[in-house]
Amino acid sequence: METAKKRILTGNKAMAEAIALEMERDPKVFVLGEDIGNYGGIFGSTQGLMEKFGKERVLDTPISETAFIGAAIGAAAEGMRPVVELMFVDFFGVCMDQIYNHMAKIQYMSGGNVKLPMVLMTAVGGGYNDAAQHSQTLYATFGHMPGLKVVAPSNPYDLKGMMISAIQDDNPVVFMFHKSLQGLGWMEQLDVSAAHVPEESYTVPLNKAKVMREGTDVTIVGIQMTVHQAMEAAERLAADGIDAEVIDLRSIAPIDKETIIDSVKKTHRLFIVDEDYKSYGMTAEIAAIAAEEAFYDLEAPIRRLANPDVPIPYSRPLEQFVLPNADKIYEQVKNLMNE
Amino acid sequence: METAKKRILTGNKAMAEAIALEMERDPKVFVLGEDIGNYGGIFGSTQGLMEKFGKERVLDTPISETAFIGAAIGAAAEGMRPVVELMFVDFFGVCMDQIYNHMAKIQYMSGGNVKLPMVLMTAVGGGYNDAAQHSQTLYATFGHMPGLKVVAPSNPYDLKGMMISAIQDDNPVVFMFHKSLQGLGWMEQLDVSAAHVPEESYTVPLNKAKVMREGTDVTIVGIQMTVHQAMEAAERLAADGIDAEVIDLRSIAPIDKETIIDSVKKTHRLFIVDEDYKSYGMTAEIAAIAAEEAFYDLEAPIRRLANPDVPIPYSRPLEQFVLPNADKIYEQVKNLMNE
Amino acid sequence: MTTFEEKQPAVSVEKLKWMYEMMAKSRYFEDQMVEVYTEGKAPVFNIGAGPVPGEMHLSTGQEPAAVGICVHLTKDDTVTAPHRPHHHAIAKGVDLKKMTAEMFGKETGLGKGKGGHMHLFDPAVKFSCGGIVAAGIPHAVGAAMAAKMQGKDWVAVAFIGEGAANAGAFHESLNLAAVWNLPLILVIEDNSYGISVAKKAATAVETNDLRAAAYGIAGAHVKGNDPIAMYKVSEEAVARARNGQGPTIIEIETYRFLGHFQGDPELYRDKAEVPGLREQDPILKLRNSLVEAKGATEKELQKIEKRVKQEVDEAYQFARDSNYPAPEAALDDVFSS
Amino acid sequence: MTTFEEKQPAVSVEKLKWMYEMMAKSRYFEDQMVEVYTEGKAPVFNIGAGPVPGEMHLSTGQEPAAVGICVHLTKDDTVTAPHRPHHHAIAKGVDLKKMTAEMFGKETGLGKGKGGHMHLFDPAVKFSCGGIVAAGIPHAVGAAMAAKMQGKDWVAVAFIGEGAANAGAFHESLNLAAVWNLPLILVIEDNSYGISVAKKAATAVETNDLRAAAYGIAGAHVKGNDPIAMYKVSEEAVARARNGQGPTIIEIETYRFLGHFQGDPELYRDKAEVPGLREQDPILKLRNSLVEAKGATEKELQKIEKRVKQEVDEAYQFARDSNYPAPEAALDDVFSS
Ligand SMILES: Cc1ncc(C[n+]2csc(CCOP(=O)(O)OP(=O)(O)O)c2C)c(N)n1
Ligand SMILES: Cc1ncc(C[n+]2csc(CCOP(=O)(O)OP(=O)(O)O)c2C)c(N)n1
Ligand SMILES: [Mg+2]
Ligand SMILES: [Mg+2]
Repeated sequence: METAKKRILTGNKAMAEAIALEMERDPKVFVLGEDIGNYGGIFGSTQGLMEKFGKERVLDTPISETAFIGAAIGAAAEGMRPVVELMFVDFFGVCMDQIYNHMAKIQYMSGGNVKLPMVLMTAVGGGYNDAAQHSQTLYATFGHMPGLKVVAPSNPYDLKGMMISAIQDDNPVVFMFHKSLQGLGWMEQLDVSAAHVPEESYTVPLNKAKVMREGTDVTIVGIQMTVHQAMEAAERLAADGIDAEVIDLRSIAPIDKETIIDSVKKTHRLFIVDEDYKSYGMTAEIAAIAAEEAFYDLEAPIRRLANPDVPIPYSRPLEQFVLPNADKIYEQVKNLMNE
Repeated sequence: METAKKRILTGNKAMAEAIALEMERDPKVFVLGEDIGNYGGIFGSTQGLMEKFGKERVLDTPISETAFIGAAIGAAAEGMRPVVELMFVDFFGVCMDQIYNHMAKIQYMSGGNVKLPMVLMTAVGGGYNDAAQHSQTLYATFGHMPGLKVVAPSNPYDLKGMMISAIQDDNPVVFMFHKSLQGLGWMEQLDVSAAHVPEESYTVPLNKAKVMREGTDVTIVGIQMTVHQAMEAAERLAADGIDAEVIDLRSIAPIDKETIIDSVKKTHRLFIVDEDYKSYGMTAEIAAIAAEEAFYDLEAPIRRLANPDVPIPYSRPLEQFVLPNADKIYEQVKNLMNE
Repeated sequence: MTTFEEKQPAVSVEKLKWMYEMMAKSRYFEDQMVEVYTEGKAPVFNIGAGPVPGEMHLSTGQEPAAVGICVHLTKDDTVTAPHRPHHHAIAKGVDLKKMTAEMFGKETGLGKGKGGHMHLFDPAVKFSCGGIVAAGIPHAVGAAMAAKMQGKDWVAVAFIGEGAANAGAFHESLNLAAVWNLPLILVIEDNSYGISVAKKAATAVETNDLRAAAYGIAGAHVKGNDPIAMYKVSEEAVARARNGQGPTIIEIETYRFLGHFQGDPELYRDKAEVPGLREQDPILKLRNSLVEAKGATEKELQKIEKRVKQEVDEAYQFARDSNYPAPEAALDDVFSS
Repeated sequence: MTTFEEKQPAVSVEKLKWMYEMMAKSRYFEDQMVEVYTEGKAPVFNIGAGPVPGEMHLSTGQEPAAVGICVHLTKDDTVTAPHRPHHHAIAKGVDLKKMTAEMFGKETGLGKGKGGHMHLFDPAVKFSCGGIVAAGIPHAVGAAMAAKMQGKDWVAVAFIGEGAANAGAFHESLNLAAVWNLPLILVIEDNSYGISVAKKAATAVETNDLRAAAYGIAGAHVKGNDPIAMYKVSEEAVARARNGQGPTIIEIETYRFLGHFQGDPELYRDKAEVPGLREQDPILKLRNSLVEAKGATEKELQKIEKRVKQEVDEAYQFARDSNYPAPEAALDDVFSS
């Protein structure tokens, strides 16, 4: 991909392109959700689809998440391949029964006789002062409960490739996209939210973490926003002579243990960073995996940085205090190196 | 308590007695939920309350968990002290928005100006073939999201004392009771589900784990059913010359780190057992705490036993395969001692 | 074609006999289940013991609701049912052997023993059910949507109890189906109780068909647990749905002869209530009318009953003879590959 | 007491002037907010920048819904509002300084800066709001329940948008309030859109007061964004609630002059729509009628307007002058001790 003509897409356009390619390929694919038609999705994930595919395949819904996510389940059981949007992950509680007791369990309860080839996409993330009910990631909430593949891509290339994989997968997939990585005109402009994306269709696996930067001194595991923060911290650590390996987890469930353990075996130190709440979160699971399976390779305590166990506050200084960032990673990894 | 006259109560009666004592003490306390009136609660948690306090304070509700849990929130905001039952924790998804975006966050979002003195009680646990939608514990689901105190008592004494603490607490508390520990006539009769409970009112703190058995060789952390399994395994381990310390976590949030770390510092080995799903579960959080804060005291990898990442199957051999039990704990701890 | 007259338009005798057969099959299946379920649970009842453990919700007495509408369906039409699903499953033509085996937790079951009685899935006849109140309604909406998108005249029927009509999913689903003009029929079985809570203590309207006004759709009410009245109302509703005229709510007054689940102490209802209801047994009533009106001879009916008995007995035998799944099979079927 | 006549029964001039003042205050408050919100967000709009970051939902044009009912309430009555809460908060008498400071994220704010504009809590006047569609309705049900249990004649009013009337919480809450005969009034502000989705594409009935039939309760519809009509309908509804006669649904046709949130490109509506609506500005209309009918002199109204301006300007000044909370304060207030 590095050598191809540099066609730059934002995260949201990469997603919408993936959906469009799949809709062209397979007439069973359709999209539904709130404001995903005319509006193109509040976070642009369906931009242009209504114009291209019409109202029959791009359906704006009432504010009835239980009904329309449940309807997506019912349609998937009949062989359709719905892509359904839950506008903010924070709204999960009005429809979690459909997501967790049905979307996640029907394949299992039916002994594999019913398949649910569907994608639930949802926006995650804070950092723009949208407060406690609109800023969460809830990665572990979805990762904890078996039956769903749960992914959280960090860049336009993966957003496209993983969305195509998700739609083609015969299993239910929760696809979390990070608002700040959509490259939207009305949010802070991050360089990493726009990147080269090949025009053609391609897939990126739903169960593989990615080593973003090789290093020998410490492993830093992050996901979505925190990957980019970790990369920035790694550059600064490098200037101090600390060579960090940075891993983008990408898939919350299933977890690619191997990539993490291999890295820890090499670096002997593990730092985990997460935008989600700390307790019972992603940092806990990755730490536990290492403490179980790479214990003898660890030379220092595992360290983890995540949202402390408080709801996400509105006011800027408060929110900045709870969110992880490159500075905090840099400092805490430095401390870890002195252990 | 050991010296008092041995009045034996089942778990459900201990709970109902706690609620009754609080209703007598404080006219603001009331109870609502499905089948909690005449029926006394499907798992007996409100047995006798309707007779004692009448329909005005013990309210059978329609099957509308969002409305009646939300109403409990609204009433608590006005100074009432509702105890509201969600019949099975598995139904959380139809009302999780009320539980998580409101019950958990309103105190924080209001900067402490609104208090929500309420208890949400709910039945957890499997082992009697009630299948995927009626057998979960979901401890970590509730523990992950800040703003709620989350407790899971393992015996009649704690059920009473922690329920009284929960009702008296000015904060929202999720009170999980385990079906198999209620001592119900229509379930398997477990010795531990009936025990001496003092008649008078007393409290048990909501933030303290309890060392159930002191030991020097290995720490086993469990909660609710798995505590009893761990105790049984510990007896058998003792016969093999392995002296296990068994900790009843009791509180999922906040976690009593100190008790766990103190124990690990003494035993140098940690085994965690949980009836909930493994990934992103309680076993992960306890392991992570130890790997962070007691790393140098650990002499072997941490081991964890939990429901593998599959929904809970119906058929007996399948369910028994996924659930933890004393045999599995015994065997796996023995393996751990050879590490 | 012979027809059978009541006050209302004609219903063919073939259809009535089919309804009789399905009701008899459901009843005989459940009568057996009452016995089987107690195996291993006596003298002390233990919900987790015996060949069929876990909760058991029987529909004995409620058969008219299922047969009166399923008689109008084909295997291309979808049915979603709640926690009390046997009569619907049987009327929809679910494989009885596999269904029974599922309830026994056997590897030959519909879900290889993973589902149990509240989680029966037979995609061959588009049947599913589930243990969460009202949660099947949106699935039926989705099936109706899939039919419409594919240009088929298939319909989707969601069955719920009257207690489920107060759940949020009811409202969201009906509004969505109405806005999108989908071929959905919601059948509400009013058996007077949601577990122990009486309908009048839980429901703000007398009958739930009145709630059709909230969605600008058709509503109908069937009195007296009458399969023939159910047939007629359903015939119209299914025709409307197939013709693109949108959803219908049907509420039928029905009777639950047994407890909410087996083992229910039923302290919330008068001891005399059930015997009174049993006098109105809809299966006996239909049988009597068929004989009286000479729609069927006693011999014909006995033949049906024999067939039903044989089929059900075979299903139980199949379930008993089947193997339990290997314990490790618990790890399979989370994802398909 | 002077009264002011329209075709319908009398409304006192004092009440009308109060309504005018509250509408003017809400409007002036929001006009300022339009400006303040853009501070730091130009030339490039960045939702997270400036003194008031995050989403901003303004109610400009929708003031009649709030004042027409809050005029009948005291501070013992409860109001729950949705994501678009300023007009309700002001009409309910929320502390304007603390409310403004909260929107600036200051430690003097209602929630010490933790809540933000969608999460305003003022227990002194029993006001709350929240960012989840329809989620405030059950809270109002709970307040109504608390009033009833304590033998008080307090009422609870839940405000929602017309889009929220399709959410499950709507149905569950109204059924519960009706079954328990609670003093609840649900006010639905029909501004024609739920973000970009038109009411007619989302709602199966023409007007949501028709849904009162699904709960056997009273329903009323107010046309033309008319504060006086809202006053009258609300007067009856509040009286019914206080007298133990149960819940009411009121839907009012209202107008959203601005986008769903500030920054909304509004591609889903005709460019000409808003100027047309602005011609029907309910504040100007009430002002004109007051003057024409000699209910108030130009001078009196100017005095009101001056007072409003001063109060709002002071609130903004207070907000600007206040300090941000210390960063570590983020860890406080999860639990009270
Ligand atoms: C969301 C949810 N809440 C509660 C329950 C527990 N529950 C199972 S069946 C039932 C009563 C259902 O009543 P109804 O809908 O009338 O059906 P019936 O049992 O009478 O057939 C309840 C409360 C559940 N399964 N799901
Ligand atoms: C449960 C839930 N779903 C979706 C949203 C996103 N959302 C916020 S406001 C809104 C539209 C609400 O429309 P309406 O109720 O008519 O109120 P209005 O914005 O028009 O005042 C939506 C969809 C939400 N906040 N909560
Ligand atoms: Mg019922
Ligand atoms: Mg609106």
